[in-house]
Amino acid sequence: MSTETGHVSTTGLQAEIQDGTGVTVNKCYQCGKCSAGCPLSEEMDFPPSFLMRMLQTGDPGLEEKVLRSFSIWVCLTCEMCYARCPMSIDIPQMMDYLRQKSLREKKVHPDAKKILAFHKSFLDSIKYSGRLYEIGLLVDYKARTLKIMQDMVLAPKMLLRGKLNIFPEMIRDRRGVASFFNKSNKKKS
Amino acid sequence: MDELKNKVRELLGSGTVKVFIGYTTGTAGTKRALFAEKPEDAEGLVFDSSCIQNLAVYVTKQEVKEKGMMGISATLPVMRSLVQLARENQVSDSGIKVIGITPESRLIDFGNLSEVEKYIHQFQLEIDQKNRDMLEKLDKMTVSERWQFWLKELEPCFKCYACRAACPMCYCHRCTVEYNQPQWIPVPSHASGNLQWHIMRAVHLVGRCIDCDACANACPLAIPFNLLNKRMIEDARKHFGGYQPVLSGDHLMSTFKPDDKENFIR
Amino acid sequence: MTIGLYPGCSLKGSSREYTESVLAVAEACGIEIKEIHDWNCCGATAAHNLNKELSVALPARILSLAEAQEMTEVLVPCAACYSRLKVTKHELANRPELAKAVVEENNLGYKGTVEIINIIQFLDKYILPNLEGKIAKPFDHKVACYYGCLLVRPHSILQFDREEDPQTMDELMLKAGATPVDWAFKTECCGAGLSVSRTSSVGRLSGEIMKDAADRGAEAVIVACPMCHSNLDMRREAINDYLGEKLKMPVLYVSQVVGLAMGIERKKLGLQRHFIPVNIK
Amino acid sequence: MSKIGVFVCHCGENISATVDCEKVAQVAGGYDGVVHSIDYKYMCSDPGQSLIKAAIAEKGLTGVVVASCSPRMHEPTFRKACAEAGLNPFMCEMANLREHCSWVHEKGEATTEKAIDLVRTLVEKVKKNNSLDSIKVPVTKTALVIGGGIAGIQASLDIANTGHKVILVEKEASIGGHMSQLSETFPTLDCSQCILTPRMVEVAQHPNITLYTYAELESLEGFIGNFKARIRRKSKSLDEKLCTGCGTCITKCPVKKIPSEFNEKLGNRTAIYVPFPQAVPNKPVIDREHCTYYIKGKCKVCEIVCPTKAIRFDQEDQIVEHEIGAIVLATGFSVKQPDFFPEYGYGKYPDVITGLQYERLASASGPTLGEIKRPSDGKIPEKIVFIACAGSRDPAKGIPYCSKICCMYTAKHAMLYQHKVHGGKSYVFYMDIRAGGKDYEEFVRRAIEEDGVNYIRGRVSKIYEKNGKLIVKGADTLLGAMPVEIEADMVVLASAGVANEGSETLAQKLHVSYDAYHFFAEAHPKLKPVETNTAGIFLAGACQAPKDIPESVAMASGAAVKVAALFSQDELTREPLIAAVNRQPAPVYSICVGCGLCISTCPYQAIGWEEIKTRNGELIKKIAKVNPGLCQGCGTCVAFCRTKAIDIQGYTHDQVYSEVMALLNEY
Amino acid sequence: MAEFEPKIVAFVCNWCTYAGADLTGTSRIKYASNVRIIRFPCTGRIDYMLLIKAFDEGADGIIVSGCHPNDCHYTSGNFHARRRWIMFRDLCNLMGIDMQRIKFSWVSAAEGAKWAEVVNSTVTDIRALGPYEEYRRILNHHSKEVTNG
Repeated sequence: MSTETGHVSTTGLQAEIQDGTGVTVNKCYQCGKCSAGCPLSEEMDFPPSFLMRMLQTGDPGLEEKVLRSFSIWVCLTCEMCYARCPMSIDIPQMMDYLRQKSLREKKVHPDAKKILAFHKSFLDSIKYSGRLYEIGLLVDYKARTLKIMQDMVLAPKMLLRGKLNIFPEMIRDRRGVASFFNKSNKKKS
Repeated sequence: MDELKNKVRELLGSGTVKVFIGYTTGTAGTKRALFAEKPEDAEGLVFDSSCIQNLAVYVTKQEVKEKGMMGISATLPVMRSLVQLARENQVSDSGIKVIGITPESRLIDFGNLSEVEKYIHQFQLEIDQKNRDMLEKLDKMTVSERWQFWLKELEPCFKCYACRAACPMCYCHRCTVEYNQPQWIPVPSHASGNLQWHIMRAVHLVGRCIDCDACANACPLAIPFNLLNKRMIEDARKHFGGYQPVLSGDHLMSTFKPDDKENFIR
Repeated sequence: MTIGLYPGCSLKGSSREYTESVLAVAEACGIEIKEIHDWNCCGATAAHNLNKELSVALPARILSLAEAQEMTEVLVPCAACYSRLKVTKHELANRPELAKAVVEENNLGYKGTVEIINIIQFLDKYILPNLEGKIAKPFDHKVACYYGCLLVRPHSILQFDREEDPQTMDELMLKAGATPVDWAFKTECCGAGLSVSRTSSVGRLSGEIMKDAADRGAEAVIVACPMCHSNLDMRREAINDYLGEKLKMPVLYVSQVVGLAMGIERKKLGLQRHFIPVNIK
Repeated sequence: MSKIGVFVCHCGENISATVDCEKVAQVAGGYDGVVHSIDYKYMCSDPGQSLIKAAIAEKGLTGVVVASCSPRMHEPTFRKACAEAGLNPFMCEMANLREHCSWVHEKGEATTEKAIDLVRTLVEKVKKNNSLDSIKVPVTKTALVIGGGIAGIQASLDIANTGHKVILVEKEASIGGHMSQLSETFPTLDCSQCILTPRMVEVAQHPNITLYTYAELESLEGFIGNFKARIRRKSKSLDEKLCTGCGTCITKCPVKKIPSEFNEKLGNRTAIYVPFPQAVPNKPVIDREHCTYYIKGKCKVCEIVCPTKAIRFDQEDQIVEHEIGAIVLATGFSVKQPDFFPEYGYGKYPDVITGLQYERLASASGPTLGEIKRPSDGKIPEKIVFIACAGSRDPAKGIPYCSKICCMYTAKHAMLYQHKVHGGKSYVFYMDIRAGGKDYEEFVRRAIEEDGVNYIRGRVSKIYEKNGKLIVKGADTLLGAMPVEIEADMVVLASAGVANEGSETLAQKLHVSYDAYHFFAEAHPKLKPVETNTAGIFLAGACQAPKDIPESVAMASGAAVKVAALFSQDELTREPLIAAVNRQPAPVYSICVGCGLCISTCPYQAIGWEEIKTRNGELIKKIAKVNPGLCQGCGTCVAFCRTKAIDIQGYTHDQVYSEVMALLNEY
Repeated sequence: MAEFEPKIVAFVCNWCTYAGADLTGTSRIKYASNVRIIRFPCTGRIDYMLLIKAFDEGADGIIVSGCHPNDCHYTSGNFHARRRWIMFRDLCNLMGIDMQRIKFSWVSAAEGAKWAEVVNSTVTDIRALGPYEEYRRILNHHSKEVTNG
C-alpha cells in the first residue's frame, strides 16, 4: 500500500532545481510580474519570467542557454520578484542554484566575468583573513580584471575619511573559516 | 431508632404507605432490606453505619411497586438515587414517601421529592480520599501498565451481574448484555468480554451514578470497577462543571455547550 | 542587560561611521553592547551566489560564537548581514540535511537560540523608550526613509514590517522630529553587490532612487544598510552622471539621525566621514 | 435466507484502471447469500441498469449491492432501477469503489483488496436492510427568496408567475443588488438600469410577492416543505404606509456628507436616504449611525418637514414569522477591496480605483453623470490603464481562483472609455482573456480592433505617483518579458469577486454546506448545480460562485423551476431513514424504560411521549415517541439510548454492527 | 520484511467527512489505502461500542470524523458527539486502551486535501505504534464466532 501523495514529476534541470531548492518551475504561469518589477530586467538577456519559461520547456538547448545566460549573474537577489510573485516562487533561491551550477560547469557568461571576479576576490579575502579586507579586495579584483584605473579616485578619498583599513583585520580562527571553503569546495568537484 | 419505628407504624397504620422499605438484621448479623407492610413489622427495623445497601434499587421493582404507595428510609446516597430516578420518571411523589436519615442519623420527614432535592443539593458529589489516591496512582502508570492492571483486576470476573443487580440506576427491563441480535457484549466472561461489559456499564452511568458504591460492595470478588464511575464523576466536573441529581432540567450527557473544550480533535 | 553586536566587515571599514553612531546612541542611553568575539564575514552576496553551503556555514559560525559567548540577542546593523543571518537560521531550522552537512561537518556547536534583531528593531526596543524628553534638537527636516531590499525581504523569513511600503523607519523618524516624505522607492534596489563590478547599473538604480527622493522634497535620505549608503553616498558621481545633474542631498544612517536628535556631537556620529557633506543641522 | 446480487462497475476506466473489477466480482460471488455477482463497464448506463433489473427478476434477489461511484452520486439512480424491477429500493446499497478507492490509490493488490472489503461490508449490511415505504409530508406552497439582486428578482418573479406565494428578503433599503450599480452590460452594451428597473417594479407590484427590504433572516427551523422562517425587519424609522416618497426629508436632511455605498464612496448621501433614485421601494430609511437625532438626541428636521408625518424615531425592529415550503438563496457576492496590494497603491492614490467604482463613474446616474473623471481632481484621464486579475489568480496575496467576470467587464470598461473619451489612450494588462460565452470573444476583439484598446500581456508590478501621473510598471511577456512603463492618469483594478462577509453564518443558519472560499456549495458540480445538500434549499446567482448576469438569471430560473416542481405536489415523499422507538407485544410493549433522557438530545424536538394504555384507558406505560414528521434521521438519540430502544432505518444497530464485523473479519 | 500495514476503520458522517472524502477522490489526491470508511448519517449516530468492537475485531487504528462545530447538517449532532467523545476518551484512557489509536477530526465537505492528510498521518502514526498486539492478545483465547453472534 502506498502512503505517497502524488506530485509533479519533472526531469532534467527542472527536477534538479526542485530537489536543490524546492522551487517548482511549473508553478509559474507567466504573468511576468517578476520581470516587471526586477530592477535589472532591462540589463538581462532573459528577464526572470522568460527564464522560467525556458526552464518549463525542459528543452536541453534552452536549459543550456539559461546556464550560459547573463541574467543569472546580473541578478542582485534583491528578492523583489519573490516578494511580488503571485505563486510565491522563490526565484532568488533558484538563481543561486543556477549560478553555482553554471560556475561548476564552467558556463559563465563572458560579460559576467567581472561580476564573478569580484565575488571570487571577495571570498578569497574572507578565506585569507576571515573578514573582508577592502583594499585587498580591490587590488585582487583589479588583478583579476586588469581594471587598474577603476575606483582609483575613490580609494584615496576613502582613506582620507578613514573608510579604508591599510591592514586587513585578521580573525583568530582563520584555519577554521578557511576549512569551510575546502570542505564545500570538495563537494563540488 | 424508636423514632423511625414509630414513624413507620404511623405511616402503615394510617395507610399513607402500603409498604415501607428499610433495613433489618439478616442471618449472620448482616443487614438486609425489610419490607414492612403491617405496623407490627416496624419492630424489625434497624439502622446503623453498617446499613450500606442502596435501598433505592427496590423502588423500581415491579413486585414492590404493585403493593402501592411506598415508604423508604433513605440515607444520602438513597436520596440522591431517588431524585435521579424521579428525573428518569421511575418514581414520583404519588408513589413514594421519603423518610430521610441524615449522616448524623437524624430523621427528616420529607413532604415531597423536591424537598429531598433541595436537601441533597447541600452536598457535593465528592470522591473519598482513598479512591482519589488510587486514581492518582493509576494516572501515574503508563497506558500499558493500566491495561495490565485492569486485565488482572477483571480476570476473575465471571459476570454474575451482582453489580448490576445492586445498582438503582440499572433498572432497564432489558439490559444491553441480553441482546444477541447483535451481540453487543460477548456472553463468555473472558478478558475482552469483561472489558466490554465494564466499559459499557461505566458509560451508561456517566452523569447518573451518584457514587453510592453499592455495585462494588455487592461484587463477590471485590473488583474495584467503581473506580471507573468515580473517574467519570471527576471528569464530568473537570470538563463540564460536574452534576447533581435533579428532578428536572438538563442531563449531563443529553446536552452540550457549543464551547465544550477539547484538545484532541484536529 | 547586554546586547551582542555583529558589525560585519563594512562597519569596520568603509562605513565605520555606522558603528560609531550605533555605539554612540547606545552609550547615551546606557545600553551595553558587546561585539561578538572573533566574528567572521557573513559571506554576503558572493557566498550565496557561488557556494550554497559556504553561504550557510559562515553565518552559522557567527551564530555559534554568539551562543558560546552566552548572547541571547544579537544586533546586526548591516541589513545585508541581517538578512544573511536570518536566512541561515531559518534554513538550518527547516532543512535538516543541510543543517547536518553544515553544523556537524564543521563541528559548530550551533543550537539556534540567538535572537537576531536589525537596527530599526534595536532603536525601537532599546533607544526610543529612553528618548522621552531626551530629544535635545529634533531633526526637523523632510527625510526619505530608504529601506532597501534586504531589511524587509524575503518577508516569509524575516517577518519584519511589510514588504511593500514599509512604515517602521518612518515612524522612528517622526519620533526623532523629522518629517518622512511619502515616496515610491522605499524598497527598490540600489545596485548593492554590483557596486564595484557594474558601477553603471548602480548609477542608474541609485539614481532613480535619489531622483524620486529629491522630487518629493526630501532634504536627506535615511538608510539602514552600509551597502545602500556607499552606493548612494560614495557613488554619487556615477549617480549624478546618470541623472545629468548635481544632487547634493546627504545620506544618513538612521542611527546618526537619532544621535543628532539626542544632541550627540557630529564627530561621535562619524558624519565627517561621508562623501556628501551633511550640511544640515 | 437472503439472495444478494453484486454488481461491480468499471466506470469506464475510472475504477478498472486501478481495481481488478473481475476479481472483485468473482470474490464477492463466493460470499454466502450472494447468488449473483458480475462486473460491467457502465452500471449506471441503460444496459447496466437492465442487467440489475434482469437479475432481480430471474434470481429473485432480496438485496442488491452496486459497487461503483459514491452513493452521493448514483444512489437514487440504482434504487430507482431496483424499484422498477419490483425490489424495494431500500434493499439496494452502494460500495464506493471510485471516490474512496480507485481514484485515491495506486493500481495494485492493496487497492483491489480494499475494494473487496468495501463490497463485503455492504453485502453484510444489505442482508440486514429492511423494506421501507417512503414518508409523505405536506408542502407549504410559499417560497422564501433571500437576496434581492437580479438572481433573487428573477427567481421571485418566475415562482410568483407559477401562482405560488413568494417572500423576498433584501438586507439593503432597496432591491437591485450589484446590477443596479452597473453602467452598461456586456456584450450588448445596453444600460443596466434600463433593463433592470422594470423588473424591480414588477416585483414590487406582483400580487404573489411580499417584499421585505432592510430585512434579514433571523432563524430557520423545519425541513423541506415545512420550514418556519423568522425574519428581522430592521427599523426604517418610517411608517411606510404614510410615506409618499416625496423626498422632502432627504433634501432637508442636514447630514449630507456620508459616503454613498451605492456609489462605492465616490459620492455622498444624507442620513435619511434612498440608496438611488430608482430604488424599490422608493421610500427612505434613516441610517441611525449617522443621523444627528440618534447621535445627539436632537434635530428631527425630517419629522418636521414630512408632509404626511411618516417619520417614526421610536420604531423598533420587528420579527415576522412565515411558514415556508422552499428557499432560494440568492445573496450574491462582494468585491474584494484591493488594498492588500500595497504595490498598487489602492487607497493611497485616489485615482487608482476598483472596477465597481469605475462602473459608477461610467453610469449615467452616477456621481459624474457618466463622464469618466478622476476622483482626485475631476480631470478627464487622457491615458487610462486597466489591470486584470487584481486579486484573482493570486494565491500569495489574493484568491487562487479566477473571478470569471473580470475579463469581460474590463474589455467593456476600456470600450466605454474609448467611446466616452475621444482620443484617449487605454491599456489593458492581462494574462489570459477568458471570453467564453455567446458573443463574448467577438466583444473583446471589437474592443481591440475597432476601439483600439491596447492589450498588453503581462502583470503590473508597481504603481506610483510622480508629478501628477501614475507610473505603471509592467512587462510585455509577448516581447520577451520586456519592461513596460506607462504614465497614466487613472488606473482601474479588476478586483476579485468573493463570497459575502458572513455567508458562512448564513449557511450555518440554513444547514447548507459551503466551499473553501465560503461560497455556498451545490449538491453536485454538474448534475445538481442549483440544489444544495439540504432538501428544499436552492441556489441562484453569484452566491455559489462569481457569475455574470445571463448566468445568474438562468440559474435563478432553474432554481425557480425546482421550487415550482416541489410545489406541484400537495405532499412530498421523504426518505424514510428516520428513528423509531422499539415496540413489542404485551406485556413488554417496548424496551424503552421511559427515562426520557433522549428527549433533549434531539436537534429537532422530534421526541415526545407516548402513553400505552389498556382498553379501558388506564396507563400501562409511558415511553418515548419519535415524531416521523419532524425526525430528520441524524441518529443522535439512537447512539445515546442505553437500552438501545431507539433505532434508525438505514443505519440500524444490526446494519452498522454487521458492517464493522464484515469489514474486519478476513480483512 | 515488508512494512507493517495497519488496519484502520473510519467512522464518518455522511454530510461532511464522507463528502470530503468524495472530494479527495474527484481531486485525485492519493492517500494510504489502509483505511476503510463506514458511513453514518451523523457523528451523533456513532455508537461508542462500535469503536470498541472495531478493536475487538482486530483493528489497529480508528478514525472518527465529522462536520466542524456549527457546520453539522443536523445542527448539533456533532456537539453531542464531541461531549460523548470527551468522556469516552478519558474512560478508555483509564482502562488502558491506547488513545493514540483513535484519531478524532473535523473534515468538511470542502476539505478533500485534509482528509488525505488525516488518513496519511494516521497511517504513519499507527505504523509507528505497530500492530495493536496488547488487544490482540486478549482475543486469542476466544473464537470469533462468539462475538459474531
